[in-house]
Amino acid sequence: MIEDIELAKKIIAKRIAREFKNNQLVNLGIGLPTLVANYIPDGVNVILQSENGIIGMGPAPEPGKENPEITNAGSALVTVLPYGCYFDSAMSFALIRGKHVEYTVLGALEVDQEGSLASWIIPGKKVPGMGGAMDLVVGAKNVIISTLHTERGKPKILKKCRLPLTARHVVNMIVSELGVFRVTPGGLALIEINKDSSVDEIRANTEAEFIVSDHLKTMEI
Amino acid sequence: MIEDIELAKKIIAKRIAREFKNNQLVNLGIGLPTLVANYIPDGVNVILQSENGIIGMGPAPEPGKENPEITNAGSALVTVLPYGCYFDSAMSFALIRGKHVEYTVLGALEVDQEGSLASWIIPGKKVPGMGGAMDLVVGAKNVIISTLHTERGKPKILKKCRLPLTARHVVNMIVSELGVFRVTPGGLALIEINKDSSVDEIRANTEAEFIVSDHLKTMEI
Amino acid sequence: MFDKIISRDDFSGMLKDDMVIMVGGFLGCGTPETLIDIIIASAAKNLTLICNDTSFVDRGVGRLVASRQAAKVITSHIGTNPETGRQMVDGTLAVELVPQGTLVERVRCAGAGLGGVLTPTGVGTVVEEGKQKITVDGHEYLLELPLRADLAIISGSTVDKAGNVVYNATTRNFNPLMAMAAPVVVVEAKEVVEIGQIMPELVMTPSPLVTHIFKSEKR
Amino acid sequence: MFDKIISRDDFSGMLKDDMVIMVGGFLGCGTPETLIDIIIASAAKNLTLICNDTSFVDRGVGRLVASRQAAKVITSHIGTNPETGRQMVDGTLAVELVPQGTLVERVRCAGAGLGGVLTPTGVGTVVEEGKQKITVDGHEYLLELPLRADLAIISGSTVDKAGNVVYNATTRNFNPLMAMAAPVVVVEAKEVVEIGQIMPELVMTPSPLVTHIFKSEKR
Repeated sequence: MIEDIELAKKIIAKRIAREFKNNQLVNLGIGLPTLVANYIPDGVNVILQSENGIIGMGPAPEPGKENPEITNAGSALVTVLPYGCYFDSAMSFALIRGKHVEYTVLGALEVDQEGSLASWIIPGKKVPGMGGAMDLVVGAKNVIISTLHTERGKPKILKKCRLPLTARHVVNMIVSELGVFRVTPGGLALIEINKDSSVDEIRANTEAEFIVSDHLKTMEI
Repeated sequence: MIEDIELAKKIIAKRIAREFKNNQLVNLGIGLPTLVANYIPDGVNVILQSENGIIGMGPAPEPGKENPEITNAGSALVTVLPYGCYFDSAMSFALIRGKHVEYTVLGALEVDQEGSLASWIIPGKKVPGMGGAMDLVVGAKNVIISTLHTERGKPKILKKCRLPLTARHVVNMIVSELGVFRVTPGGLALIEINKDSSVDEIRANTEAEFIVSDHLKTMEI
Repeated sequence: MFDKIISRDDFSGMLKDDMVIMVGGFLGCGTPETLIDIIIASAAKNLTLICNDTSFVDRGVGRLVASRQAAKVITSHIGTNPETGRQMVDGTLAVELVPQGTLVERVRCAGAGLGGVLTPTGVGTVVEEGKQKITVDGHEYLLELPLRADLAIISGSTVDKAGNVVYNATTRNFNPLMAMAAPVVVVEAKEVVEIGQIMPELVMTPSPLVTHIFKSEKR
Repeated sequence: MFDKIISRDDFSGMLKDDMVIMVGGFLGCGTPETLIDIIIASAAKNLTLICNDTSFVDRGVGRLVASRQAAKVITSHIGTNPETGRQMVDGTLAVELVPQGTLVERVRCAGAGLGGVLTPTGVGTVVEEGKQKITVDGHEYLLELPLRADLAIISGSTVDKAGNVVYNATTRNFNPLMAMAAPVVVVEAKEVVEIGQIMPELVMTPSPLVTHIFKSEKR
């Protein structure tokens, strides 16, 4: 196991950043997914959408150049690149729901071998609400879940989610610090593994059933 | 009867123009309804909508000032007033269907005592299509039908429309050169009469049943 | 010709208990803060708020939760305002959580005269409870219904005296949609300009939708 | 970074028999006339056209009716193009007439990932034939379904090299909606400008929706 959580997050973000092709439209969720933007390879232009109404979102503004009218979906001050634009929430979710966003990257409370996701409520404990997550996972062409492999020692990749769902059967790929899974019609397949992990370690920390791909590769990060 | 069709149309247009209050949003159909714009009383600002994407439509441009990118829903070149704006067809019909337009004024092939309207097709003869008319009559707060009282001697205000409908039970007011009818839950009521006509003449030229209002007034034009 | 500019007292006079109020903004960006000040200064209570999120206790629509003037909130996210969760748990505030894209379309339906939309969002989740499910071409959808309000308060960056509105950058969000979904629409204008000063293609909310203009008192 | 500008031959190579093509414009205003020239010069036949109207025999999308390359038209109005009526009567052209506001919403549904909308328009008329009727709150609505295309051709006034589009005046109409409802979207640009030349608030079709830019050959 990778005990250093910051290192684990960095591994996940770096791996996901390799997934995108030039000029693809991508929406990164709050938290861990946001880190992905820091690791986009040189030469790949990823167009970032923010569901509050931006295409072409850029990095945080330089000190002294903050504009309180340019925020992202997490209310952080951001910038907009020269090719960027603004729009209202109807256009934003038309883009999201209408399969115009190539990738959405989101975190998870639980994710399961059927590609179902729970990410918005722990009844009786924490009720932040679903925000745009339910639309993003239903509407984006590809859904990538970024998640630490376990939380307080307990697996997050389950046979079946127990918390209320964000959506069912929508996840395409799960990236943890230990490896990469693809959700296939036949079930979960481990397709990449961290060079510092092992299939045994992953089995021991995963509740979901999964097959190991014949083409299992080392996770490139 | 008023035999001069141009005079008849002018009477209708002038009467309808008196109906509007300051700053109301109005959509005038092609043909006779368009004439209404010429008779808006001084001091009354009527805001004209054109369903191809204008609010604040102005008159035809002066010679030499035509802009081929500013047209109305009949493809005529028009102008836009200083308070005007442009939008797409989704916004245009959201305004129309969503009860944001105070009055729509349209012509009719037939209109009946139940407030149903036929205006878009004579099967086997003429099939122009409904364009925006079906949305306008369903969506506008008030539907005024402008129509010559008869066509080739035959009544146009019927007991029940025989042609395929534009919509049923939507018309609020019918203005012809002979008089003004209101469509009420109890049926058609003649509320104004042209000073050169008579109730007998109107009865003779109207298929629909109607009551004569206790407050019958002379049509002000 | 147009006479839409109103005072604090004018706006205060529009407020009533039990009103349904839509409030523009996204985590406080693009929210009419002065109008919220006036609601807080008023005695209006038992309000139903329709808003993207409940922002923060000290900023945006969330201040109306903190002031305990809301009895119900219809929103997509309450995670940034601990007061919303607290009142929900103690039973003094009803919270209806709606997926953000569904909230947008429900507001749009009301404004556009549509009876509802079919969305794939929420199928197979608790969101589908109590809703009609309709299958089209083998795909399941939820029928989501219009959301209307008695009053919409929105924030505009540049507003001309006719009521045409331009929203800068990400202040746009729900504002133009809410401007269509209530019979009374008050825009809090950062800047009020003369008619003719706004490029007609740039207008995002056409003037007839705006019933009243209030000049913002914020910087 | 962006490489979206295409030639006549590139566009010609995209055309296939039996394609469903959306064409922007309102009675010829805001229609990509050069792209229509190229379709006419091509051998493409048996097309289905989705368009607000069939404009005129010599202008706008109506030229594709006059050239007899269309087998079907889905539109709201054919009255200005006598050729459409003639071919409909002689049985060589299928015409599906759709109320204009319904046509807009059907195109929007496809672009926005919605399964359909409920509209009051057409209730009690022949438009309701074959459609599901749904009652909400005592009001009857028709369930209208999404309309998609294989290709959308639109007309843009100012287009930057990334593909952001601004439409002048009434050239906007259906163009931004159609730009969302097809996997391939070609914009015929009156003017192509460098990235950064368009005010980001003014963009009406965001760049990722535009797959190709063609420089108009019309004045």
